[in-house]
Amino acid sequence: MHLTPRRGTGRTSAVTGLAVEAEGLGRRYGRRWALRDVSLAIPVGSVVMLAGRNGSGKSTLLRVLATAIRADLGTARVALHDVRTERREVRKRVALLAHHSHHYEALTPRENLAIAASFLGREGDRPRLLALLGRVGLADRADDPVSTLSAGMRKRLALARVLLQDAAVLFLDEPYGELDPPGFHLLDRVIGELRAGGATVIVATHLLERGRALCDRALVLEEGRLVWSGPAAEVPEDAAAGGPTS
Amino acid sequence: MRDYSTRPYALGGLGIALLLWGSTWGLLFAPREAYMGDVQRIMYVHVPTAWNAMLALTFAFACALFFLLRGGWEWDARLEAAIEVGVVLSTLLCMQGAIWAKPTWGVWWDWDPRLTTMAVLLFAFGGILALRQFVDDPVKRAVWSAVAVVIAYVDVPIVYFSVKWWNSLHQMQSSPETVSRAFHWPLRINAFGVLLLVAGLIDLRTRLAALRREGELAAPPVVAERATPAPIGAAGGTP
Amino acid sequence: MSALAAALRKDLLLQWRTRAQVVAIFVFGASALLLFSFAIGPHAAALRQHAAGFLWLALLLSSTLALAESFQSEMEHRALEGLLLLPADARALYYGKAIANALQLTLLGVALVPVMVVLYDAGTARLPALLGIIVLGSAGLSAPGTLYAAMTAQARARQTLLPLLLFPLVVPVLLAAVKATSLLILGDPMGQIRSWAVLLVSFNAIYWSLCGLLFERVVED
Amino acid sequence: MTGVGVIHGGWEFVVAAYTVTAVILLGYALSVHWRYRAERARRRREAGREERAR
Repeated sequence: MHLTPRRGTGRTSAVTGLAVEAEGLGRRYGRRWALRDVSLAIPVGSVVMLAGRNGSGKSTLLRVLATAIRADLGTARVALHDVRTERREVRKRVALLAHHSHHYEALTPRENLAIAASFLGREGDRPRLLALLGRVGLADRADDPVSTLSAGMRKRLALARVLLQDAAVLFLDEPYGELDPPGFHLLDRVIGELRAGGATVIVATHLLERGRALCDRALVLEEGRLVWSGPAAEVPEDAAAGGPTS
Repeated sequence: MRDYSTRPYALGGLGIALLLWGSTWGLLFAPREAYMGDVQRIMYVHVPTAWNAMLALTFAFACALFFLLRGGWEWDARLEAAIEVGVVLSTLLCMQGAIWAKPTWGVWWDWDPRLTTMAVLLFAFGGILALRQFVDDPVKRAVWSAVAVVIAYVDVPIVYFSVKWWNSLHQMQSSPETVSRAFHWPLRINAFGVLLLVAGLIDLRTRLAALRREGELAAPPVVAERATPAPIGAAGGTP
Repeated sequence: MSALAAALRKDLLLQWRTRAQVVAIFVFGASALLLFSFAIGPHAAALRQHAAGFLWLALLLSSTLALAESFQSEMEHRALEGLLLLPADARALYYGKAIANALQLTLLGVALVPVMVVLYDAGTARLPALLGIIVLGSAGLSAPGTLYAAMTAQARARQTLLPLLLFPLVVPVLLAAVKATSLLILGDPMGQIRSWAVLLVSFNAIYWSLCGLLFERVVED
Repeated sequence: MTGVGVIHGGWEFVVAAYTVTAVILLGYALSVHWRYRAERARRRREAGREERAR
């Protein structure tokens, strides 16, 4: 099922051609700076791997760009809108797949998606919800409470919720975590389709092999600083040493 | 970091001097009140405490509004100081109120609307002090305590009227301020005394809060430390 | 407005799905009523005299459990953050949750009335007025309570922090609701109930608007 | 209406009120002073440690 065209800035109308631009981003947690002076520019339509050891600031960077948390220093514009002053506009064009899967345990996958759809102003999409759940492999569990789902299935529900938002820019934080091998292939297909649909995708992951294959550019974070950027195929092996079985 | 801050100590010292002067005047030289006798002399310290307790909490409300509308860590430091001093003064006020009520009404607490309102404020702002202990993120702690102060302060008139109506059946309101001209001077001197002392306390406590904030928050990263290569745009330096 | 409808539908669905918790909170309230009577002793006159006070104390204590519970599900998997990022308007989320909490507290209050009538022999013929007071009192607890529940759900020692912040604030609601309810039970010769109802309405007017304004600052980072 | 007519004595209540006032105001002032000096000393030690670390 091909994704409907992007909402918000299509890939043609962007003046500067940049989906994400940041200058001197900083975020601290008490005495520790999780992000130090990060600057980057990501053109529309590119698929970028964000690599780095645990605690290098990958999640913090994605959450700042997705306006989930504030930046203590620096500025950033996502989908042509400022993350500090135009949060609502950014959020209309952005989707975040986070560690926490943003759902209600007591409700069922169908109800969770229906709630998200109702806030997105797309009430009448019931068949689309079921199709979306089928696409991520949750069709048979659509009406069981999410509390009975395994971690992998919750990740699939979170993925369905991200796809529902039909965003121009997607931030996927460790999307492969908790997924089983079929889940890996599902995610590869989804990212491929997003690329084909003209979306900009930033994937934070430890799986360098997969990242080289899927992404065209790569950024490497170390202790909150951007230490390398360039074509994904050349990402240095030690940059994000190892990680879970790829 | 200023090494030695004289202003708060000067304010405090002057305040204490005024308080001593006003209190000795009120205790030894002021005439005895016709009905109340000597017990009325408690007014020279009770009324100034009441005025300044309300003033401190009003200052906390102002700091909360400034922080919410304009931001700036200095307002959070002043907010913390004003809340703490307000709570201390409210505690003192309730104690004085009880000591005043015993000889006058035979009970320790006479549900006077003003005093009862201050007791409710004591617990409300005391709760906000507890809130500040249990929130670790400095920004969240600052925003939430500012929000809580605004909510608690807006409640003051409502609490006053509800207690006034609730209590109006029992007895005509005893207004401690029925003070004739001759008694005004010690009252006014003490009022300024407590005011200056409170100003000094808030000033010093603000510096303490500012220092703690400094210790809690890491300084911005020094740009020079940036590791090479400089993080160029992912697309190889296009605009 | 549609965001408010969506938020309210979400909260009512959540409450329906976790209705076992509401029943448990009702049992807690009823047992509190029982304990109050043990504290006073079996003197019917005294119990009847203080019945209104016990009803509202039981409802106040139960409200902290219900309010804390209402944000447990929002914080569990950062569901609230998920909605804010859609984006969903924070004010709509607040009013949806506050209305749902007010309905739940009203339900609790109405369910506790028969227990009060039985234990304290304290009934009233003016049931519509009693329902009105219960609705106004529940709304008065829910407006600031929902905001403080959102705040304390993200802090440590949340069980103690919510009542610590809420109880001093809702003194006027407690005073007015208890007075109005006892006037209904023990008779209202001078017709004072109107003034207490006015006080409850003004408390609600102030806090339903003020907390709506401040909610976004509490949930946004 | 002043309750029980003219109140005789009552000096012990006046003394109690003034001592409570003095104790709390001065006690709090001292506590702020001590906490402030302690914090300043701690900050100075930390600044020193950071200096040595760099």
